[in-house]
Amino acid sequence: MLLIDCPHCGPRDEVEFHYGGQAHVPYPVDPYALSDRAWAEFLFYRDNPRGPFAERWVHAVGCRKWFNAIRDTVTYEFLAVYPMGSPPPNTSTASPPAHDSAHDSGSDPS
Amino acid sequence: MTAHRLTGYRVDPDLSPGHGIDRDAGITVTVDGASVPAFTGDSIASALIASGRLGCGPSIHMSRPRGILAAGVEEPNALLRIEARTPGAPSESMLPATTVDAVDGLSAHWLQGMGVLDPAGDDAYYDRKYVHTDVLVVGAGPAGIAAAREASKTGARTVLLDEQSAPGGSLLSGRDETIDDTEAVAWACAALDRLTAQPDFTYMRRTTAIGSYDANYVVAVERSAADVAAPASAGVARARIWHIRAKRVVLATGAHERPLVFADNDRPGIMLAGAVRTYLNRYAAAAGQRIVLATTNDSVYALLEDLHTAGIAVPVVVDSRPEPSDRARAALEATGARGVFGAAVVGTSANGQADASDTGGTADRGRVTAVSFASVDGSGRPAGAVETVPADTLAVSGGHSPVLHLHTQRQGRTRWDEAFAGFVPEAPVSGQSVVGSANGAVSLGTALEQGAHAGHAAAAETGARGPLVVPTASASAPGPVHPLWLIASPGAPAGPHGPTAPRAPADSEAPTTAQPLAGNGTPALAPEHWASHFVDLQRDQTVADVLRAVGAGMRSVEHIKRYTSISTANDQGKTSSVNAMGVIASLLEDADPASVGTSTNRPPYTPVAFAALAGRRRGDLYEPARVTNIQPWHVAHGAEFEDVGQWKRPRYFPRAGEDMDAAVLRECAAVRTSVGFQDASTLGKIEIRGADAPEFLNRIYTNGFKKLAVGKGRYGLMCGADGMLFDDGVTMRLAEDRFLMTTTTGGAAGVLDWLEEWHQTEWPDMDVLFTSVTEQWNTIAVAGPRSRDVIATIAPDIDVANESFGFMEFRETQLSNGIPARICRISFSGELAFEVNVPTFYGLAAWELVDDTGQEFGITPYGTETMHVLRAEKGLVIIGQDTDGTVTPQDAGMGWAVSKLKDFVGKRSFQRTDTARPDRKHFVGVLPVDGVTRLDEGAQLIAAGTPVTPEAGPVPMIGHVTSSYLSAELGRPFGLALVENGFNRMGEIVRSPVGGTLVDVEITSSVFIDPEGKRRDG
Amino acid sequence: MADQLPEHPAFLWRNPDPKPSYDAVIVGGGGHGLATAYYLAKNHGMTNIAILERGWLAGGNMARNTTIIRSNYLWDESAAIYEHSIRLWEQLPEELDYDFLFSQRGVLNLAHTLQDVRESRRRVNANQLNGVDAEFLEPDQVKEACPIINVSDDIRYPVMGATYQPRAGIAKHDHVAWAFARAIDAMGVDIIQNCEVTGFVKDGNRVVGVETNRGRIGAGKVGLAAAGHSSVLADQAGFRLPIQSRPLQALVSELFEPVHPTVVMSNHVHVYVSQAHKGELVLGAGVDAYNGYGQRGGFHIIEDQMAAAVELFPIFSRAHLLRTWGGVVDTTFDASPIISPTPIDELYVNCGWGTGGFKGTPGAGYTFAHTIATGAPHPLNEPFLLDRFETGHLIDEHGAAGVAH
Amino acid sequence: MADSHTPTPRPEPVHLRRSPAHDMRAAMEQACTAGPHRVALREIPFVAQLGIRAVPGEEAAARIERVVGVTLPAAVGTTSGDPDGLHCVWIGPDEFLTIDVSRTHVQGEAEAAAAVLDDDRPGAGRTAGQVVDLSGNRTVLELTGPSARAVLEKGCHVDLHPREFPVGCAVSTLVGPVPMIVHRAHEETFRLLPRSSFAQYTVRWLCDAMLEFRALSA
Ligand SMILES: Cc1cc2nc3c(=O)[nH]c(=O)nc-3n(C[C@H](O)[C@H](O)[C@H](O)COP(=O)(O)OP(=O)(O)OC[C@H]3O[C@@H](n4cnc5c(N)ncnc54)[C@H](O)[C@@H]3O)c2cc1C
Ligand SMILES: NC(=O)c1ccc[n+]([C@@H]2O[C@H](COP(=O)([O-])OP(=O)(O)OC[C@H]3O[C@@H](n4cnc5c(N)ncnc54)[C@H](O)[C@@H]3O)[C@@H](O)[C@H]2O)c1
Ligand SMILES: Cc1cc2nc3c(=O)[nH]c(=O)nc-3n(C[C@H](O)[C@H](O)[C@H](O)COP(=O)(O)O)c2cc1C
Ligand SMILES: [Zn+2]
Repeated sequence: MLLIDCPHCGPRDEVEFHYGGQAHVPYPVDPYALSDRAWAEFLFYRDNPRGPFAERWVHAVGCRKWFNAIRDTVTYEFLAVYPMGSPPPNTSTASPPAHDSAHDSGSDPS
Repeated sequence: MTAHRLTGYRVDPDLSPGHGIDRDAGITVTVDGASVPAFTGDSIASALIASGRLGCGPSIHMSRPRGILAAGVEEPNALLRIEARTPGAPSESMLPATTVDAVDGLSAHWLQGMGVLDPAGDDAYYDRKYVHTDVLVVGAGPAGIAAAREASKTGARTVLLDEQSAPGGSLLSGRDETIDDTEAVAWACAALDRLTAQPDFTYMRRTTAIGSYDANYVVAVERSAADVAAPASAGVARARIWHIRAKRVVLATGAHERPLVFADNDRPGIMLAGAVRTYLNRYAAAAGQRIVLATTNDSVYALLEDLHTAGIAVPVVVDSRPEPSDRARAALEATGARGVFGAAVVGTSANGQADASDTGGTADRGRVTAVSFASVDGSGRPAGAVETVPADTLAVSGGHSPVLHLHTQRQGRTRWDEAFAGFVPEAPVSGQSVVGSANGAVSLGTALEQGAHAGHAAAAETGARGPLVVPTASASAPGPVHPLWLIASPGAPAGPHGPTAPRAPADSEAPTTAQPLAGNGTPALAPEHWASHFVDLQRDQTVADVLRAVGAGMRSVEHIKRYTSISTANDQGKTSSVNAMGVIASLLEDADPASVGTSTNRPPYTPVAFAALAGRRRGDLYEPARVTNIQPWHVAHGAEFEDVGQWKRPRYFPRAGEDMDAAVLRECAAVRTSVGFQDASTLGKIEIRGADAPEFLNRIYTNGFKKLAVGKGRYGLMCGADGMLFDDGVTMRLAEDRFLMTTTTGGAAGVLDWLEEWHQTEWPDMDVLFTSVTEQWNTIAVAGPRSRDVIATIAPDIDVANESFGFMEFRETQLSNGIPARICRISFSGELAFEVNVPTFYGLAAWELVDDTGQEFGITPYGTETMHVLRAEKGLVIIGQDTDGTVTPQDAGMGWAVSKLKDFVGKRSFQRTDTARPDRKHFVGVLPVDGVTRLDEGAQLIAAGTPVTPEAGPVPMIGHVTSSYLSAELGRPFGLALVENGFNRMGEIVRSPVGGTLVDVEITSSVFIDPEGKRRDG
Repeated sequence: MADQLPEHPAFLWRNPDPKPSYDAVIVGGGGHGLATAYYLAKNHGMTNIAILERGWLAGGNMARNTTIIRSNYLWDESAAIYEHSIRLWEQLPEELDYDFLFSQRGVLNLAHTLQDVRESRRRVNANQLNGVDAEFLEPDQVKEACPIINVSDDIRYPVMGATYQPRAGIAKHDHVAWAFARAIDAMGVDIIQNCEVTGFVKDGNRVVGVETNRGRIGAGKVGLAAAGHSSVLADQAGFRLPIQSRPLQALVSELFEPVHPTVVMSNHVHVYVSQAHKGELVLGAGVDAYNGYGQRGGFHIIEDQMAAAVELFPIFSRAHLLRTWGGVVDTTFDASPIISPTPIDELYVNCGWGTGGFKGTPGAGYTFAHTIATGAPHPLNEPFLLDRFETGHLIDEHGAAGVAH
Repeated sequence: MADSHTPTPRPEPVHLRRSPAHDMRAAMEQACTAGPHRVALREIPFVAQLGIRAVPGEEAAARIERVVGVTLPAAVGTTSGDPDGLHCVWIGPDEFLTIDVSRTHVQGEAEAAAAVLDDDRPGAGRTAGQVVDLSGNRTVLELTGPSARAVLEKGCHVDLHPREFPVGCAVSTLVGPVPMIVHRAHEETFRLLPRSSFAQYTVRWLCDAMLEFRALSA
């Protein structure tokens, strides 16, 4: 149960939110100027990094507002939360690097 | 029952404190039919031991006799099935006898490693709770209590939980410890008494933290005292799942003791030393009368002293360490017991099979009768003469494994601590601390000190401060630990150590023979010499099994776990996984324990009943059923309901003797010939306001909305960005800048989210706002040629004539009885029809008014099924039934609603090669040529002449039937379909396989009645 | 007393050091990577190849899945590849000489709403024409096929029917992996564990090797079969994939004497369950909402699932949740896989199997091997190329949008 | 012509109103318990409620505040006004709900209030914003007694401890599976505002959750 710090409501449990996938993927200014390939990129291709990821959430049962977050997809830790329309803050120094493994068990380190 | 030489017995009060039992409250439990006396406070296991019955069900695969090994959740052997305590309730399997409280009258049976599921449903009450705290302390042993005390006194909200029924943790197992000069258990109880008097302190007994999740979210299971005693009254939860969000977490979860791996180490009577001590001191239950102790560390010496005090003979203490520690020396001196150092147990003798007349079951079958030991060399190989002493019990301690499940569940790292010989936290998880035995603290003093500091610091980190007081206890310096991972049997041809040690085949070589460990010229290790060295008792897995896995080429502990199934049973390897690691490290040359590691811990820490986790989400409460204000009328009038999203909608209203077809034909006929009415309140409704609202709608809908006149409505289509239809509905313009959008019932929430998403994330500067008003309004559809008559009567203030109240217009008015209403002329059936919208409070009254008024025309209530037929006869699409996420508006024959002039969400996608194809699947009508066969919804269509034989392979399909009904109006069955290039196949006869035969089907227009739309105006 | 599972062969695979180069390198030692290597060797004569696995062999989703095997998919393209896969499953135990407990005990997909029923019938009808064994069962027939299901209509979402595929079933996941591993090891394929690919060596637009934590390894061809981690590798190689990696959880109970004869799936209430060979109940949960590589998810997902399980199977009430875990599944927009060349020459990708690729293991390996060996897709994976996202010819296996009225 | 006929408004037929939890009255009464673990549940029917969309500080907000007679609360969790009369709940930075539990809704009041946004007096003019009648959209359930918080804690993820959730606090959240507004009107009084279609389920859920306190009191 992630604890998500809604910029308007403060920390609330994950069940109050909906996930919105990658942040900063604007609707193309002129979709008709795009090749089919580029349009497909807009429709279906999203970053999927292992580590910090700028993504969108909406506080669905709370204030109903969309916002952005940077979350580490390995540790699930939120590194930043920021409003829609703002550029991603620099989080590289904000928190320790994500460490991988549960313990030295020789298991898949993720 | 033949008399046994019962070995275990209840110890007199002057010889044992028996902290945990109430000797005045005698009760009886029944195990495998034998009645067992017990005291309140006993576990089933302690009652059995006190009765000299420590034998349990045999082992799962090999059927070897087994006995109780442990005294807590780590028990691998003694699994019970508990009979239901109330008639009709289910029995429950796979409960360790060590964790089940003895309750008067309880009856249980031993299991052989496998449970039996009881088909009886479980009507017990289960509950869930969400709480928040500043500090959560898991484990109410000395470390946990010290932590809770320091945290709570600062005023910080503090929750302390422990799986045990009493506070004290390991203190309950002891007898001579003191804390702050008070007897330790009394100290614990007094501390808890003071704490529970604090306002923001909560102590939960019988509560196990089973999982630790992100941001200090800990899930715990509280078992009511009546858990197995059952007959709880309504509302008294048998178990309650706590969801605890904590600012800080202190883990004080203690440590589990490890057994030793030697030949026949699984015999009844071989027990963990700590457990023997727990039984003795907490339950006043002596496990035996002659108890040999075998150890790798100092912990058994307290047991030695306690046994001595209780008058129980200890023939010898076998200690792997070459030299006695100070602690060992002192205890041996004080008790006069014999200690043998640098030695290990190498085998045991046992009772023969129990005689056939032994209806008392398994009490002594296979029980230890003698213990053999020998000195061992540096790596644990027997090096000297073997000595055998008679004994009925062997208490072993192979070291301790800190309980770090909750730590590692949060990706906390561990490191191998050589001195402690166990995995300890490398560093706590952020926002947490680990204290006491769980942190490798060996002495009581250290445990208290770590606990107190952690509790104090945790509170301080939440902003609460207080003075720090560390409870004191006599601290003795811990002696060394000398782990033994496996102990060869004397006389075995070769052990896995020493000069003739076998080894796993070199990594790159495949063995040349079938013998796995015959690599490199070394003599084969005979697995049979290792076939009774048990590593995982519950899974019946031995060193020989590990040898096989390693021999097969497996190196990772995760592979060996899966090859052997070690640590995958009920106990999840609590006593076996570190031993397995030790064995593997010994077999793989050069491997040190740390690099082998253990397999991953996963939640839950201990097993939890499914029903407890389901909680109150059962039956009626499983998921909300949403209903309209008119629902009571529907129920009273015998409606059959359909689930649409979370809503319950009337599907049809059967009259006596009618099946669905009859009812629907009747309802349809009523609408086509006179008038019917339907509760359409479930449609989503969104009120939209803003100067940019028209432009916004233009971007969202495929068709134009800017020019829609105030007072009028328009049907609109929405597509996803991929161009596929995703919702539809009528939107009315209430004012220049105000619209009321309707959506499908199931789509309502999704559409509102969709609008908000585009507004907030793409076009935040647009002046437009959305508010859901779905439940503000009840909507009553009144349809059929006589609907105008009904409306004219109920809404006397408006002129309902066609010329003055046109199609897709609406009027605000008051109904004849004064109810405020907004009436629209909308049709989803092709008939003249109206929708009467009234504020929710008046929904039922308005419905009844329509009903009363319509009586003279035989007004008929109809449900969703009739609505489906009516719209299908008109060729109107139902999104989600006739479409499936792959259908564009053009495919659905609604190209007319796709604007050529403006851009809208999804439009660009129509230009893609596949989406632009002219021969996509099109929405058409289908008529079975014989005029009588009703096609299946979901029936596939194939071109005429297509062979349908298994030999011909997959049969090419050209489409499928999306909707299919009997039509009262057409007097025949008909359907709608998506068919490849369907618009260009009008009149073509295709075929549909129906129940083994092929039916000829004509492709037609999707509009079956009134293509000119004349009925719409009445 | 419980029967023990069949003994494993005494020898499975070597643990060689990597050679400087191979004709082909497969990245990812899950089921798909193993099967790909197997068919490369068997069908295309390529044995100078290696599988590179960052952790322990088959320790990814292969170790975590609920092992359901079926081919009753809606669209022709899917039915074809999954049915091909089932046919391979049917012959593999003998071919690999390894009893991996493939048990064709049938799979029920429950319908709980009218819309479910319509979709189910549509799928069954399509399956039958596609040569996939499938039938629609009414509730009383469901009860017959699986007597422990609660088919009474006084529950929130009563069972209104089910699709049934008798040839569907389960197999023991680890054993499947080891069966392939043993076979390819014997054919000379190198299985290299604890070897993480960290980059790609390119000559112009052509891949010629990989960088790993165990050094550079040359390769004539490279096939990615890294499931949830495919995007990470694609990033390193310099192209994008239309997938998102999500946590998917599953759980087991302790062992019980057999009560559950088949496999039951319900999309509507999100539960799927079988009783595995040892006797444990194996249940799959819903996908967690967010992208995640953590191999773990939220407990509320498990609780939801327990509620659904107890509603449908009252007999499970006093079974115990023993262990939960998560995998990293690679989801696509249309819930169909990608088996395709990539924008980089001689680099191929097999991914996007999401929550359902165990069943596809042999089929994926078969077609991916063909694609790698010949440079062109096999007819069975022709529809599953990356270009479908451009043309719009998606193969949407989500089922209908779930909207009605 | 019929169109020119302006009907005289009839009085609102309040006797015809029916609240969403109407059928659950008996269940609610039965679920109430007395004694130290007391907890009681009732519906306050037909309460006047307005949905408001405006940004505090902006012109629309000022107009709405004037016409509705309550200031919009400034931050999450807060309410303004009189908990036993007209008050206003913060839902989002530009979304509010006014509730007057002291009286029942009067038809037309929302429309009248909404008109301030379309003020046609000179110099005024249209502003952005929205006022919508939501009197029937949600119903008001009132849970009272020393055990009220414990009942809610069976399904509410939000911290209800008085330190975190004092009197006057209100949030939009979930109770069990139902989205609703939870408002602490007094120390031991919580008002719950689920959507009307969820009212029956919510009452059933709450009554079931109250059983424990019946058992404790017995
Ligand atoms: C809980 C759960 C339940 C499921 N249930 C089912 C089911 O019932 N039926 C079904 O058909 N499917 C099911 N699936 C899906 C199925 O498990 C997957 O689709 C399938 O296993 C994916 O293929 P794979 O076996 O090759 O993947 P994996 O086993 O994940 O193999 C990928 C491998 O690539 C390795 N790798 C990643 N990055 C690198 C790198 N840089 N270098 C080297 N190696 C790397 C990984 O370590 C991993 O071992 C389920 C999945 C989960 C998680
Ligand atoms: N060598 C050793 O490590 C060793 C051996 C035996 C005893 N000791 C002694 O043990 C004491 C340590 O005290 P402590 O407080 O650290 O541990 P403890 O064992 O006294 O207490 C731990 C408590 O936590 C409970 N617990 C564990 N996991 C739990 C969970 N998930 N949920 C709920 N409860 C859970 C246990 O039931 C137990 O009551 C010291 O006195 C020490 O001398 C140490
Ligand atoms: C089909 C199947 C059956 C399983 N049965 C058991 C079991 O009986 N006992 C057990 O402890 N784990 C069982 N597991 C879970 C594994 O122990 C383990 O959790 C899983 O492979 C994921 O690995 P990890 O937890 O080490 O990350 C099973 C897993 C699968 C896929
Ligand atoms: Zn918010």
